[in-house]
Amino acid sequence: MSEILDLIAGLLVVTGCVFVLAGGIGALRMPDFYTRIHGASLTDSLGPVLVLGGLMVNAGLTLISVKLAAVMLLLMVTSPTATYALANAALLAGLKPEGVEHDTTEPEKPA
Amino acid sequence: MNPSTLPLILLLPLVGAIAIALAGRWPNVRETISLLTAVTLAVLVFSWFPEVSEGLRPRFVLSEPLPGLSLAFSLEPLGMMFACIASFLWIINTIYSIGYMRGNNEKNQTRFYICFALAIAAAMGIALADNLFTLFLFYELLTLSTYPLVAHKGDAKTIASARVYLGVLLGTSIGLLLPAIIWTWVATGTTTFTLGGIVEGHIAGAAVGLLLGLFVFGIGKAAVMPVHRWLPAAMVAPTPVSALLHAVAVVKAGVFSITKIIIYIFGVDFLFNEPSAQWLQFAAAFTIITASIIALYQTNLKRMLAYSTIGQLSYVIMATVILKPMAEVGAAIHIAAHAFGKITLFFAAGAIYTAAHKTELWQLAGIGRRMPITMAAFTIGALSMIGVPPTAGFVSKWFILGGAFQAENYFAIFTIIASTVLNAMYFLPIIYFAWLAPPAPGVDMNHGEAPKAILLALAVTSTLTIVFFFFNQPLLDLESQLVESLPL
Amino acid sequence: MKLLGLFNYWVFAVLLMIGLYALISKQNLVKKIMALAIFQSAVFLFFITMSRVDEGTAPIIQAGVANQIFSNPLPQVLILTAIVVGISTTALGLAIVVRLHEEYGTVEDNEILAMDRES
Amino acid sequence: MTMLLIGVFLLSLLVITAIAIVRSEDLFSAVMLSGIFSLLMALNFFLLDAADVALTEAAVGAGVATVLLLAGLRLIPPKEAPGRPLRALSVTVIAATALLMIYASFGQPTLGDPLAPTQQHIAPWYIEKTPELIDIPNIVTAVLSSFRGYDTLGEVFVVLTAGIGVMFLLGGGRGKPFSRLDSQAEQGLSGHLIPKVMARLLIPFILLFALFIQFHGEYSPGGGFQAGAIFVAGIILYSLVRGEGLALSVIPPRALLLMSAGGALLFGSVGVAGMLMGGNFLEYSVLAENPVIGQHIGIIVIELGVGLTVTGVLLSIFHAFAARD
Amino acid sequence: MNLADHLPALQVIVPLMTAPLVILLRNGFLAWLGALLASLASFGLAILLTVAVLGAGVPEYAMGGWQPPFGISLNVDGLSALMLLLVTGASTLGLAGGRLSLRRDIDNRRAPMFYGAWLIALAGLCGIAVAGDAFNVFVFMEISSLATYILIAAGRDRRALSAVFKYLIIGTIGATFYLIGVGFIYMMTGTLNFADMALRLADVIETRPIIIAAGFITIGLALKAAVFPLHIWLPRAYTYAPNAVTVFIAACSTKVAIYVLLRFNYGVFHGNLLAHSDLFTVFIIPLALSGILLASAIAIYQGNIKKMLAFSSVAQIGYIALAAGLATHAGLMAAQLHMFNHALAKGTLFLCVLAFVLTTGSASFSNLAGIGRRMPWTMAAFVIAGLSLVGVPGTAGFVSKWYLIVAVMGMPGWGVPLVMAIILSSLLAVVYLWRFVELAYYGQPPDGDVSRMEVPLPLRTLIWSAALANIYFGLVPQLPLALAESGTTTLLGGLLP
Repeated sequence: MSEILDLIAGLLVVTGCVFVLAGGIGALRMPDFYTRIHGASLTDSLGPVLVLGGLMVNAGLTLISVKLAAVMLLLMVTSPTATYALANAALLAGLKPEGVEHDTTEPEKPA
Repeated sequence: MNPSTLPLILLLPLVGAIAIALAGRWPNVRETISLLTAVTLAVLVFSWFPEVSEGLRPRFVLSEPLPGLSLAFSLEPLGMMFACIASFLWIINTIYSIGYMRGNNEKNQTRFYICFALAIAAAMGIALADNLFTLFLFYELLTLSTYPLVAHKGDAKTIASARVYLGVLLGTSIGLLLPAIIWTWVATGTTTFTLGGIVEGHIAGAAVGLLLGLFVFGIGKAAVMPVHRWLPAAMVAPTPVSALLHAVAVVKAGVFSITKIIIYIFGVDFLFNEPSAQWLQFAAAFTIITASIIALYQTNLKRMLAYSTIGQLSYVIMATVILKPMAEVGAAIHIAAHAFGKITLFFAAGAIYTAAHKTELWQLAGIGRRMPITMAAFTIGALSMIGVPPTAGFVSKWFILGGAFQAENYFAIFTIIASTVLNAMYFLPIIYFAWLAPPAPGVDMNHGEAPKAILLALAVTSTLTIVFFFFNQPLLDLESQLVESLPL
Repeated sequence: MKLLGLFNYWVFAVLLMIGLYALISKQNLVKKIMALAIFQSAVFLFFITMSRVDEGTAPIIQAGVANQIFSNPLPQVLILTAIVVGISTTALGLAIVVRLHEEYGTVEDNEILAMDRES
Repeated sequence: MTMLLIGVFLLSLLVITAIAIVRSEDLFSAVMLSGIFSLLMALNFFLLDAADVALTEAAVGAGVATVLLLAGLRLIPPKEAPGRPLRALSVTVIAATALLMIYASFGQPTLGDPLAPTQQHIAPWYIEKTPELIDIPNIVTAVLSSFRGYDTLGEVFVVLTAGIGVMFLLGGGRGKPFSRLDSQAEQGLSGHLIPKVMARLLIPFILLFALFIQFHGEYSPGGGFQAGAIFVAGIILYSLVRGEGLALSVIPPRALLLMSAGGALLFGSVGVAGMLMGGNFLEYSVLAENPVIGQHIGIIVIELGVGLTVTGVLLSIFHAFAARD
Repeated sequence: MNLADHLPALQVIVPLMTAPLVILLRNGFLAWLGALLASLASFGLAILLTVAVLGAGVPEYAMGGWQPPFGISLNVDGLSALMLLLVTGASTLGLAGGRLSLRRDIDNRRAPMFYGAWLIALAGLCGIAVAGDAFNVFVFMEISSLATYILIAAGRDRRALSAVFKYLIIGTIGATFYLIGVGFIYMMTGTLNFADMALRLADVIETRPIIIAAGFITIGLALKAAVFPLHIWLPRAYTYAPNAVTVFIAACSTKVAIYVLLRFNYGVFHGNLLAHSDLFTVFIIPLALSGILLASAIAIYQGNIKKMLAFSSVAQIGYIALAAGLATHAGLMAAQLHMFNHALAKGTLFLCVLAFVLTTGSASFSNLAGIGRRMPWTMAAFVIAGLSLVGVPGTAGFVSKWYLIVAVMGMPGWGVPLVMAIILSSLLAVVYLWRFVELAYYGQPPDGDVSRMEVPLPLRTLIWSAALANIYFGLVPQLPLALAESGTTTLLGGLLP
């Protein structure tokens, strides 16, 4: 039984790492800023979630996994916000996406 | 008297100075105070005379800042004499300066009188010093308190000369005298003046000569060449100050210190048998001759007198380093004799300046008819400088020569003779022209005598110069104690 | 192995030197402040390295666990204090830089020096 | 061994980051890099079993320091003038220091050597005595606040001094303090929905966590200073999202000043209380009949003092920078 | 325990605890008053401590009741008492004399902050003087440094800011170096307590880390003490600080660094590191000498009285370092005496400068010409203190110079040239001081107006009492002598004859 759990945990962690790696490469290789943060956002959303999930499976139903859940929740809330703020700031700074002739993107007006 | 009253001698002029400062607003009060201070001080000092000549040596320790370094006072023949001369001449000098300062209505008179009093206090301190430390302290104080006097006029030229004055005196004292004192202290562990000296057995050989050199040139006030530059520079000062410098306090303090150091720090017979110390008399001789020759070429009266002083000071040093009892007495007495003679001369010069505003020698031709009293005094002073009886100068020269013969020191004898001739060569012509020659063309001659106060001072000093020739016994007795107490 | 054991100390030395170099040669005052921070945190690393013990844990006693090995608490305490000192210095320095910029209009050391000279 | 290798890896990253900080001409990126530098440093500390220090470094180095630098950069040009070539003086100094340190390192005990003098002399006493004398699990807190409480007092006053300094330099002088409060520009991100909501969600938790760190410091890593830093982080987030003015109306400057001074006074008065009750300065054992209880009281109170001062000072420093134009 | 046993702690916490109260005040005058009272109180405490030291001696004070080396201890000996007198005295002098000029320099709203910083600086310096623990010294060094930066930055001239930034950078480097040194020692001994260190170093003497530690500590503290080539921060910091602050820091801040230097090099290393005294001597004496001569020479060419005095401070620090470097009993005596006397003289001088600037508004020579005639009393005090600085007999300066020269004479071989150097620099001191004195008495005021304009009587009285202290301690130096004597014995601990 435990072997299976370990196997699942390992798989989750590894896939997580793969996503993080992909995100890293994306952040380096993508053509322009917006696509880059798109890549980068992967590293702090999906990647960690998988890794933490793996660890939770590994830990089983203990206090530790509760803590890990809390951490996961936090990450899922904060990192998209951070990415949003980043992109918005870039937009406010007037950074144009690659290959856009006439500017369709409008910075979100304050409500 | 109780030795603990010794510090009064210093305290009195200091109190006087403060009183003068407070009374600055009312000139009459101010000058009365300075005169009073002068008189009381003289009385106080002379009241010690009998005790000291009976052979007592009052001593008082004020404080001991560092172990072995104390602020202590004591009276012994040399110091007694110096104190007497300084305090007595100060009275006359005060009278004179009142006349002079008013006559030339100088400014900042209060500062002048304050510094004057401070200078006397310092001189008293030097006279009473019981050890090198105390001596050094008051030596510096004297320098600092006379600086404002020298710089009195306050214009650029005066300031420059005053800078020379301060630079030379302070530089030599800090640069040479202080190391000498420290050396003595480190070597012997004490700085107290002791009969027979303290260095014997601690320092020997060439080091003695070196130490002597540090002392002699460190005491720039003695104006042994080449540290004499300050004296001509100080001629910018008003005449009473020159008198103070030359006769009352400053240069006298210099030679007094050297004599005292040779007698009480080195010890006469120790030095006599120390070949490395012999260079000093050659230095003295050189100074005497050179100074006299330079004096020959001076055209300004006061500058000439200044160089004459330089020569006369080295007489004292010469006499001291003959290192024979008689010569030591001669040295001591010459301090007094020269004081009377030179103060007369300077008063005369000042009188001429006040009355006729003449400073150059050639202007003096025929002035004798206009200012007979002044010129008479001048003549007496000059004769005393040359050493013609019946003047004070003769007495001291007599003793010095006697000492030189005792020591069979023919070099010294020759030097003294030669310098006498030179003195005669630069003084006699002035006297001759002043009395007999017709006025030089273009010099206005319609002026009378100098103010009364000045004349009074002149009269007193010139009379003293004569009187000293006949009546010098008490001083001789006092100083011969010095000789008797000296281990021969 | 022994050499690896000294690696921390070398890093400490290297960081210290990087900080010092920047302090001396950089003209920008903000850069100087950052360099100061690097300089100080190198020392933190130095102390914390001292406190480590093999097989040790953080010096917090867990109930019921017997004879644990703890790493040395003392250097950690010292560094807690030192970190605080560091941030305080940074804050004060930054404030001075801001005022300097208001007074001189620049934060380059050499330019400020030049202005001082002529004034 | 693995730990050692991970350590080596992280340390190398540290060095690289440091070089990057020095080299980057854009000060903004330099600030970001220094934040990363602090995080890496914190990781290293954690690897070296220094949990409290790691927490502090993360909170202060990566958090507060970065925010302060950014706030400062708002007021000064963020570009560095082209650097000049390396100076001979600096190079020699560096080289000399370098050689010294490397030279010294070979005489030193290696990492984690249990026989090193540091592990022999005083530390064992702390580890051994803490349970019986003070009886709190976190030995670091014990040493920090009791055995070397005097240093901590000093630390508090260092912080206070920094606060005084910044308020003295920026609070007064040119223009009136916090002069931008009325201006519309300072509404922060309050117009943006997502950050606003998120902040509303997060801030309570942050503050809660701060309180946890504050009062749980005797049992787990943490204590007044870390708590203060985190608390400040929360408020700063608030003022970023809702604007300077609102944040200041929540905790007005005067209150901040009171907190700063009050915390320090609290700490000191505990020491004085020890004096009055017949002990030495900062001797908590006399605060209660049972010395151990006394220690607990003392530690809790002074940690509170530390927390107050740190919060007050760091916040007023942040406002002093953020509100200046 | 009665209050007397708490003296060492009170010495620190009285000013330290007053500071937060002061910054809460809203009124500049009240803040000043509070600071002055606290400073006076700590001055009184310092006097009590001195009496105790000269009497039965002060027992070690264990902070928090934890015995050293586990807790932090406070130790007070003659040397500490000397430093305490200096620090508290200087602070009181600066606060009492600086009221008027500070009111001009610092606007009422920021005043409480300023006086709070002043008290914290005072407390920090006191803390260093009583500390018996190496790291505690670091903490209080930082407290005092940070506070001092604030005080200097309060100067009205914008150059104060650039000066203080330089000071901040260099001071922090110095402190960090010191910390590194302490770290190395801790690494090899496992302790931070001075006394314990001295004991435990015996096992690890001559190991590389200890030698490096000695190097780091010496250089770090030399940076803070502005020993000659590391003095670059000092002149401008002193010049552009508010005058009252200059009175305070010029008298004591650098001295405290030297104090720690002495503690370490003699209390801890000396006798453990066998060759150490020689290393230290060889390292410090050339620096000290060049400092004495060059700084005095530079001082001659200054056109600003404060800058001139600042450079003279660098030279005087050279004297202290020189004396300390001799590593002999006489040398240490001289060093401590000179700390005391120089602080006395410099405090008085800067107080006079404060008075000048108060009336004329600037410290440049051109502006101060003829000031001697306009402010005769203040100028007279200036001259007295100046003489003490030169070392004229009868003033305090002479005592320490005498000791210094005697100590130097004791050095085999070095003696004569060193004496020459000292004498030469004294002459240089005469030159640069006289340049000003002459200008002050005979120069023409810029606006030709020579009417009297003295500072108010209280300030004049203060100045004069400071000046008279210079003379008093020149004639009756028993107090500093006794303190230095006991300090020397504790420093050398009978290691040297």
